[in-house]
Order: sequence, then structure tokens, then C-alpha cells
Amino acid sequence: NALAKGWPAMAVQVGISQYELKLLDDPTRVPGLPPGEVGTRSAFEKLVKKPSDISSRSPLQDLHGIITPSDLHFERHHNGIPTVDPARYELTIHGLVHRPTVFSLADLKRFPSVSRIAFLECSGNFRTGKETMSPQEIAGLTSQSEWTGVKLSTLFREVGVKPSATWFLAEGGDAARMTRSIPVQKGFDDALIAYAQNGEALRPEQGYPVRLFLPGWEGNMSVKWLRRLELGDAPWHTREETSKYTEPVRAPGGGPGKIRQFSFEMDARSLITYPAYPAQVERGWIEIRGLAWSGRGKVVRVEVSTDAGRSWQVAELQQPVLDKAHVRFRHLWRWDGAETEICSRVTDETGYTQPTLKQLIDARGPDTGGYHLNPITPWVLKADGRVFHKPQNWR
Amino acid sequence: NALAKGWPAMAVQVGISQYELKLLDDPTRVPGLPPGEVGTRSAFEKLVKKPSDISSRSPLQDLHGIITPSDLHFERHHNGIPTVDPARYELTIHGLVHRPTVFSLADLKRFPSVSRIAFLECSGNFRTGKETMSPQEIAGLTSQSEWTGVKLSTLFREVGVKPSATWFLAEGGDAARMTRSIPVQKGFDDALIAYAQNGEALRPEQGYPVRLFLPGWEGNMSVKWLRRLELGDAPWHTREETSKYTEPVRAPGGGPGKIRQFSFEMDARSLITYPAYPAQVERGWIEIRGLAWSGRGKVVRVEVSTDAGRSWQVAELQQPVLDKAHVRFRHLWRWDGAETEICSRVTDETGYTQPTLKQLIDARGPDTGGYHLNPITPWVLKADGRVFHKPQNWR
Amino acid sequence: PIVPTDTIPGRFGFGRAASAAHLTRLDSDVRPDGIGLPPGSGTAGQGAVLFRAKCAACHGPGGTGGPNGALVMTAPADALALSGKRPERVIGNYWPYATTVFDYIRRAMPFNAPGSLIDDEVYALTAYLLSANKVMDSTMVLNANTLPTICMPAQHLFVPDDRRGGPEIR
Amino acid sequence: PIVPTDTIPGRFGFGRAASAAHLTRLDSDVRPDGIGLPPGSGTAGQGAVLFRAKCAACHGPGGTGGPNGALVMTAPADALALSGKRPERVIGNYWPYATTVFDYIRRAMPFNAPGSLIDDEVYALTAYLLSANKVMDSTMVLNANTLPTICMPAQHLFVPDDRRGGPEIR
Ligand code: HEC
Ligand code: HEC
Ligand SMILES: [Ca+2]
Ligand SMILES: [Ca+2]
Ligand SMILES: [Ca+2]
Ligand SMILES: [Ca+2]
Ligand SMILES: [Ca+2]
Ligand SMILES: [Ca+2]
Ligand SMILES: [Co+2]
Ligand SMILES: [Co+2]
Repeated sequence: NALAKGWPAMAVQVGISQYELKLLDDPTRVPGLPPGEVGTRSAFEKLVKKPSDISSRSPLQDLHGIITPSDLHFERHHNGIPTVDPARYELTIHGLVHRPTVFSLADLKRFPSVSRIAFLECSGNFRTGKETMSPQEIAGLTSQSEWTGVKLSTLFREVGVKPSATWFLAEGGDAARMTRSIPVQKGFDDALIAYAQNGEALRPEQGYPVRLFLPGWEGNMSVKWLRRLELGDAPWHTREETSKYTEPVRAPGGGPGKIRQFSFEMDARSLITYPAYPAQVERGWIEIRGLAWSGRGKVVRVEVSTDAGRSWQVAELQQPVLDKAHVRFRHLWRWDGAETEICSRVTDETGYTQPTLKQLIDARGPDTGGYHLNPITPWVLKADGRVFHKPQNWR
Repeated sequence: NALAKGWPAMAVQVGISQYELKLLDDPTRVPGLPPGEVGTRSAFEKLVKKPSDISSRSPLQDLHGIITPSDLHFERHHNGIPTVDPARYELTIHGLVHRPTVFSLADLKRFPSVSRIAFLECSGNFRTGKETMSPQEIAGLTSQSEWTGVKLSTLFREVGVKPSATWFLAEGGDAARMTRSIPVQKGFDDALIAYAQNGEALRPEQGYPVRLFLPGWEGNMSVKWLRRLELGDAPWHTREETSKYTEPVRAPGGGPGKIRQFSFEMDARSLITYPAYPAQVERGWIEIRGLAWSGRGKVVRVEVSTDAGRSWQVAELQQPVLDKAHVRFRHLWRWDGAETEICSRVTDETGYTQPTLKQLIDARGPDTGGYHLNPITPWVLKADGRVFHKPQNWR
Repeated sequence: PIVPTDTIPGRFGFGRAASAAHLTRLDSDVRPDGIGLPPGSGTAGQGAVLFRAKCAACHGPGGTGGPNGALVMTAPADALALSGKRPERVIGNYWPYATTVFDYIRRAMPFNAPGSLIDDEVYALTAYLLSANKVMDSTMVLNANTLPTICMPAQHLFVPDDRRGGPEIR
Repeated sequence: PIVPTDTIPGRFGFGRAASAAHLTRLDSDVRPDGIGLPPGSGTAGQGAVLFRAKCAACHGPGGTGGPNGALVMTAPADALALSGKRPERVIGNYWPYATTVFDYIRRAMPFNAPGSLIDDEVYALTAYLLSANKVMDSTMVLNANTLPTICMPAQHLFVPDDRRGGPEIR
């Protein structure tokens, strides 16, 4: 189904029609195109994710504000995107509950609903290694939407979760039957059974018709194409919470290394998205722009350094600053044209400040792997205005 | 250019491929589709605006939360959608300024930027007349985006607006060369020169590459494809602020009728979007959902009546409640299955409460026309669960 | 150390100065006091010929109503009031300023070829519509001096919106 | 009058009761204590045959590494440590529970035909991979009783995340 899959990319590449070319000379002298059923992106804008076999990265350097357009939301699948018929869709909740229940999509939409703007980030969201890497390539596995759905706590009450239930298993209806164990408390706190994203039904890539959404927690746990929740009294130790999504770390006190498991919360992070590779800037006033977020609550401060971390200035945060949400920060700076390094660091409401990669590796040891890396990410600004990533190699 | 214009509608109608049909039986047994450059809407979802020759209405009854997907943002054009080459785009500011200046798109993006989530509504956004009308048909000329751009006050400072300037003219680069006079004060208060919408470049239908955005004010004034701002000492009385976008009203005290001009602010309004035609509901618990907004500031209260306005209950407002923004309200109700009328009314921070159409017509007189009508909009709930608009005819 | 931010400048220096030629090309609006009116002139007689050729298909013969609406009053307001019918809102009974007719035709009409008229033609069409609406003598030559002197019957009806929120419904 | 809202119910009554048959069809996870393991059994010998046919193309001969990664340790950790190389993270040196091997193969493998194996085959493949990783005797019959008894070398390394925010970097 290349057509259905490929159309937006095609449309981007269709370019300008003959009729439009005529308009370009003086659009005020020729009637424009008529209103339509569905809007188009301008043919002049090439906004695309960067796909691999298993993921696709959001073009962070091209985005403004805090909402990620749904069709540019990052993707990470463990065996592709299933096509789920909403009329046949069912969510089953069972295990340590009084009333094992099957909900249709229509059933779920009848419950009291909530909406919230929150980020979703893959816990393997850090790449480095060469200078010519954009924000998309370094950290494009984070995106933000307004999610709408029913609170999991509402469904927990509906099925009567037993007091003995401490964990629940969330299972996807994809070809990986993605499965994660989640503390029941998160279900009572703020988990959402989401069926809409940025005003419309979830996109297939984000779990259509229904996904779990765990605000602030590593993306893999927000199981897409959700089909089953089983309440239990212990975690299942599925492959995605043992073989994967775990981090070798130093033992406290320096004994033999440990493997950290159930690292759910996404640590506070920030990233300058402008100026950033591949942008080129001019000397003079530059508004440094970026995103900051924390899985543990609200961002309280972002600082920007324009002298390679020697001194820091407090950036402005675009209001409203939401809980567990991407925040847009901005910092006005006058560049004198000399080569320098610029970077940002965030502090969240728990008092945690984003570390350098060196601090992370010192703390966890060199074998820690690629999960939960949230380092300060400097950009090198050359005298000619070109901007490059500063590779952060440690392995 | 039917292809470029028509692709999203096509994609909606392409439907399910043979490969996907195979998947439907049990998506867990067949690898899914791979990650892509641009996401797709599910083939099972038919989300479309309702176009006429001059406008296209947002499908309010199909939307969740407060963000309108950019391709479903309402449209109202006065001579079609121009195609503007961003490389050739220029904004000229002149008139009563110290430094008449031409800004390229790149220039505009260099200035300090801001983002805000706010609604945009056409002041002619009320239709009625038959029972089988959906929220889209009644009030689909309102939508909400996160807008990003440069504050007009920043540009005013840049060009040095003279103290004698009290109004400015905003001119579009479309075939209507849409032109409106705007008080300079609005430019200093909160006007935005917007180049992005929901994270990405403006859509062509919303003024690509640059539009004026006047939070809370009637949509026509947020001139799209903005190409010129002239500062002056009096309004221009353009056709769109004299022949159109004016309302015959009763004179105060009952003398001969007057014509109200420069009615900028959009009065507070709310609308139940569920249950609403063409939905059909079942007796029992129903979450009544809708949107409320005010051009004069924040929504402070939405009340819902389920007995044709005899009694009212306070609905919940989804947080955060933003200034001059659509707010999602929700009210849980147990329907006993008897025919009734449901409706909502909003109160904004100025203390204004949404009136009935009768109150509006009593105040303005029967000749007032179709602008700035924000009446309470009841839905008739039949015993069989079907929901119908209650026509509000007065002419 | 956290150091204070750079002082925000009075000017950023982005953009280029708008040349006089650039502004002349772009600045084509017209105000009620006549500022912006170009040289040139036209009469209702000339306008009638143009109107038949370029406008009547959409606005009807004599501008009395076609697929895209009337521009001209067909009966005096009193007669309509007596007949119980509401008058169509057209130039003669609704527009507060005559300059707006010139400005709008010049920027937006004909709808299928906006910007295609030369200024003399716009003066002529404006003269034609104003005289058909009985707000101007049909023999008058319309130009940058005469157009702003025309007084429109509806002008005194226009009042700026003075609502400022609060409980009142108006 | 503003009247108080309807009381929110303990239950809405939406959805249908999940039947035992429905749950049997759907509930196919396995826990470390063996809960969820189905009837059936398999041996490493049977698994070796299956592995060659259905798995080796992606995971290499004997599971020692192919286009989709190794599943089996190739050298003892000590030898690798001496050589300065880091051991690949595979079942034998990284997975904390043997039941996870069964659960994962049953739900997700082979990657191109997930859900196509019968339970005996999953037992056999699990036995094959556990014995190739030297955590199980190659002659043992794997079934719902024996599988949960297998002790994995890495199990004692796993610690739950105990970070709770605050200034500390860990
Ligand atoms: C192809 C159709 C078409 C032609 C030809 C055309 N018009 Fe129009 N005219 C329109 C439409 C459509 C509108 C309304 C546009 C809008 O509201 O955005 C309009 C509006 C107007 C208005 C404003 C009416 C009002 O009450 O606000 C005037 C004045 C006008 N036209 C004059 C002219 C003149 C003079 C010509 C010829 C030079 C002309 N038109 C040719 C379609 C046409
Ligand atoms: C067509 C390729 C392919 C085939 C055939 C295949 N696998 Fe895999 N296997 C993969 C991929 C790809 C992954 C990683 C999936 C992921 O991470 O989401 C994987 C992962 C695994 C893992 C987890 C590895 C780890 O360290 O976490 C095991 C165990 C496994 N496969 C066993 C098998 C067995 C047993 C078979 C045969 C029955 C098999 N595989 C057949 C592609 C394949
Ligand atoms: Ca499809
Ligand atoms: Ca600052
Ligand atoms: Ca196009
Ligand atoms: Ca309520
Ligand atoms: Ca001017
Ligand atoms: Ca189970
Ligand atoms: Co983790
Ligand atoms: Co108005």
C-alpha cells in the first residue's frame, strides 16, 4: 500500500503546479485555490521524519512552539505498525480485578475523558558520533501532543482492582505483542487510555485506535495498539524490561556493576534546536531556542551558556509551563562572530539539573549503554556561522 | 492542481489495502508497516472540513481536546488561497514610522519569537435553519492552534512607530488584497506576526508564509499572506470594515437604527459538541462535552442545562484555561431516556454571560444580520437517542 | 556563575530600508480624506461602458443584482419601507465613504482579474456606481479632488463598537 | 437555579464481562514463577533442529550472531574480560529469568511469522537457547515445571531504579 503510506511524502515532492507558478509572479492578480476538505502543507516546506527500520525521528530543528504535528511525531515500533479495525477493537482488563471486562472503542469513549499536553520520549533517545548531526538525529525520539482519553483510574474503578494488585501488564496488539509491567500506582496517578492526539483520532504510528499513555515515563511503556491489561502482584520481567530498557550501572560504593531495571521516569533534559546543525547564522543578535522537559514534573529553569559552559544565563520559558511537558525556551544573545560553544541545561522541580555526559558516565560507568542519556549537548559555532554537533563519544 | 490540493482527501478514501486486510484478522501474526517520513491518518477515520466556495468548516463534532489539526483548521478566503514563494516573500512596514522597512521571512524569524495557543473565529460564524445541522455546520468557522511568530510590538519598535500613529492598515498578498484597519494599541498589546502553527510552518490556507494574528479578535482581521502594514492617524474604512463586518443595531434609547463598526472582539461563546447531531446516544451516563471561549480574556465558568435551560450545572473546565482560547468543558449526566433539550452557556472574566438568540435579537433588532452571533445553542435529545439542532430562526 | 543577560537592543537591525520606489509600487490604499488617490479621472458614462463589459455578468445589468450580488439601490428606501421589504445593503444605502468604492474596485475587482484595471477605469466605474446609486451627479468628473467630497447617506449611521465586556447584552 | 451535579457513579456499566474462553485465548504471558506457562515440553535437541530451520538466518548458526544479533554467549565472561573485550549482552550473561525466553519467543518470534510456533516448539527452542548459553543441562526436558527452576547467572545483578529526582546524578 505504497500510495496510502506514501502520500504525504509524495505531496511534499509534487512541488508547484503550472497554475501555481503563474500565481507566484504576482498572487494578487490571479484568483487563488479554492477551500478544501483537508488542508495541505505548503509545497515549499519539506518537513520529514528520518526513518530507520525500527524508528523515525522528529525534525526538532524545523519545529516551533511545543506541539509536534501528529504526522511528524517520532515512531519506534518493535515489529511495524499494525492496521487495527476500530469496529473490531477491544481492550480487555483482567487478573486481580473483581469484574474482568472487555471494552469496545465506543465503550472507552463513553467514559469521562481528559486531555493533557505532554511529551513522549524513547528512553534510547541519544545519538552522537559526528559533527554533522542535527537535533533530529541526536534526539529526535521525543515529541509532544495533546492526548485525550479516559483515565486509567476510571477503568480501574470500573473493573474493581483488588488491593493485592501491585503491578499490571500492558500488552499491545502489534506483531511484537509489546508487553511491559507497570506499577498499579501509576495507573491511579495519571495514566491515560488515549484515543486521540492533537484533536483527532490517534495516528496509526502512535497506536490507533488506543494506546496507553504514561506521562513522563519512557516511551516504550506507553504501549501502543493496546489490547490487554492484566493486574497482578509482581512484575512479569518481560523481555523489554530485562534484556532491553535496562542499564548497566556502577554499584553504589564501587562493588561489581549492577543492572538498573524499571527505570521509568525520563530525566530532565534540554536541547538547543536553533542555532543547530545544519543552520548557518550571522553575527549579531541571535535568539537561541530550544526545548526542555522532565519526566518528574515541571521545568523550573533553563540556563544557556554561550561560552562553552563557563558562564550561564537564565533563558525565558514560554508560558504555560506544563507538567511533564516540552517547554520552549528562548534566550537572546549577541554573537560577536568568534568561534564558541553554546549549550543549555535544565533544572526540574525536584531540583535535578541536567548533567554533562561525563558526569553521567562517571556516575554509571563506561558500560552503561544507550538508555536514559540526557546530557548537556553543546553546539560548536564556527566563525563563518556554521553550527556543528560536538561529538560526545565515550565507548 | 487537483492532485496537490486533493491528496489528503484521496488518502482518506484510499481505504484499506489488500495487505492491511490480511493484517486485520490478527495483526499480531503479521509484521506491520514500516516507519515513514510522514505519518498518515488511519484509513478508518474520515475527518473532513465542509467546504463552500468561500469557506470550509472544521468538523467540531469529531475533535477532542483543544488543538485543531492544522489541515482541519477552518478556512475563509475572499478570493482563494494564493501560492506564495517563501524566498520571495516580503513584509513592508511604512507610513507613520521613522524607518520604513522591508522584512524577508528569514528576517522575521530572526527576531525574538513567542508562541501561544489561541482560537481564531470568523465573526460570521453562526448558521441555523434546520434540525439536521452538526456543530460543524452551525459553528465550524472557529479553530485553535498554537501560533508562533514575532510580536508586532517588536517590529513596531524596530521601525520606530511615531506617537501620531493610532491605526494601522494590514494588507494581504492574496487576490482580494484583503485590507483591514486596526488600532495601533492592539499591535502593542498582543498582536503576532505569525509564521508557524501547531509546530510547523503555517498552512497555505492559514496564510503561508506569514499572517497577522490578533488574539480574540474577529478572524477576518488576522490578515493572511500578510504583505504590508501601514501606520496612519485614522482608520481607512476599507470595504471589509464598512460594507461587510458591520452590524445594523438598534440605537441606544430607541432612535433610528445604527450600524456598528469596528466590532473587533469575539463575544464569549460555548457549544456542546457531544452529544450533537448526527450522534445517537444511549440512556444512562453521558459525558456532555463542548468548547467555550471568549475574545475578551479567559473563560471563568461554563454551565450546562439538561432541562432546556430551566436549571444549570457547572461543568468542569479542562486545565489549563488559557487567555482567548478554546477551553474544553465536560459535564457528566445521567440521561433517563426522556426527550429533553441540552445546552451550555459560558461566562468570561469580564462578567459577560452568553445570551440566547432572543436576547441578542431583542438587543440589536431584527435587522442585525449574521455577524457576532454567539447564542446559546440547544440540542434536542429524542427518546430514541437521536440528537437534533433546534433551529433558531429570526429573519 | 549566572551572569545577567545581554541588554535587549532598541533595534535589531534586521530587514532593509524600504525605498521610495518600493513603497510607490506597493502603497495603493485610499482613505476617506482622499489620501492615496492616484492621478487620473473618469465619468459615469465611461463607467457604464466598462461595467457592461467587465462587471455586469456577475453583478447584473446596471449593477442591480446578479450571481454575485447587487451594487446599486433599485428603489428608494422609503418605498421599500412602505412595501415592508428590507432594502438590500448596497453602496447607496449602506457604504459610509465613497473612497471605499474606488479602493475596493482597484484592489479586488473584477473578481476574476483583480489588479487589471487602470486608474482611469477605476474612476469611471466608481463614478458609474455612485451615480447609479444616486449619491453623485451623473455628469461629474471623478478624480482625486472630487471623489473625497462626495457625501454618503449612510455615513451618519456608523458608530464604533463601544462594548467592553461585562454583563450587558448589546 | 444552579443545581448540584449528578453524583458520579461507582460504576458506569460500560463494556461486557470477559468470558473465561475470551481470557484463555488472550492471556498468554508468562511470569518468572511459571504462572502462565502452558502444557507441553521440548528438549534442546528438538530445539536445535527448529533453530536451524526458523531462526539461524537472522541470529546466526547456533545463535552466535547474525543480521539480527546474537542470542548465545560465545566465550566465558572471564576469557572476554581478560581479552579486554566486553561480552555481548545475551541470554546467558544478561537475562535475569529463563521464563522470559519462553514468553518472548512465543509472542514475538520468528520475527517474520510471530505467533506461528506451537508451545512444544517454544519449549524446545527455549531449551536449545538455555543450554547453548550453558544455563541448563542439554538433556533436560523443559516444561511448565522445570522451566521456572532454572537459575540465571545475571539475576542477582538486577536492581530496581531507586532514583527519585533531586540533585544527585546517578
Ligand atoms: C467573476 C465575477 C465578478 C466580476 C466579473 C466582478 N465582480 Fe464584483 N464581486 C464579485 C464577488 C464574488 C464579490 C464579493 C467578494 C467578497 O465578498 O469577498 C464582489 C464584490 C463587489 C463589490 C462589493 C460589493 C459589496 O456590497 O460589498 C463591488 C463594489 C464590486 N464587486 C464591483 C465590481 C466591479 C466594478 C466589477 C467590474 C470591474 C466587478 N465587480 C466585477 C464578483 C465579480
Ligand atoms: C526475520 C528475522 C528473524 C527471525 C527469523 C528470527 N528472529 Fe529473533 N529477532 C529478530 C529481531 C529483529 C529481533 C529484535 C526485535 C526487537 O528488538 O524488537 C529478534 C530478537 C530475538 C530475541 C531477543 C534477543 C535479545 O537479546 O533481546 C530472541 C530470544 C529471539 N529473537 C529468538 C528467535 C528465535 C528462537 C527464532 C526462531 C524461532 C527467531 N528469533 C527468529 C529477528 C528474527
Ligand atoms: Ca493505510
Ligand atoms: Ca534571556
Ligand atoms: Ca500545492
Ligand atoms: Ca459536572
Ligand atoms: Ca497608503
Ligand atoms: Ca496472564
Ligand atoms: Co528505563
Ligand atoms: Co465585527
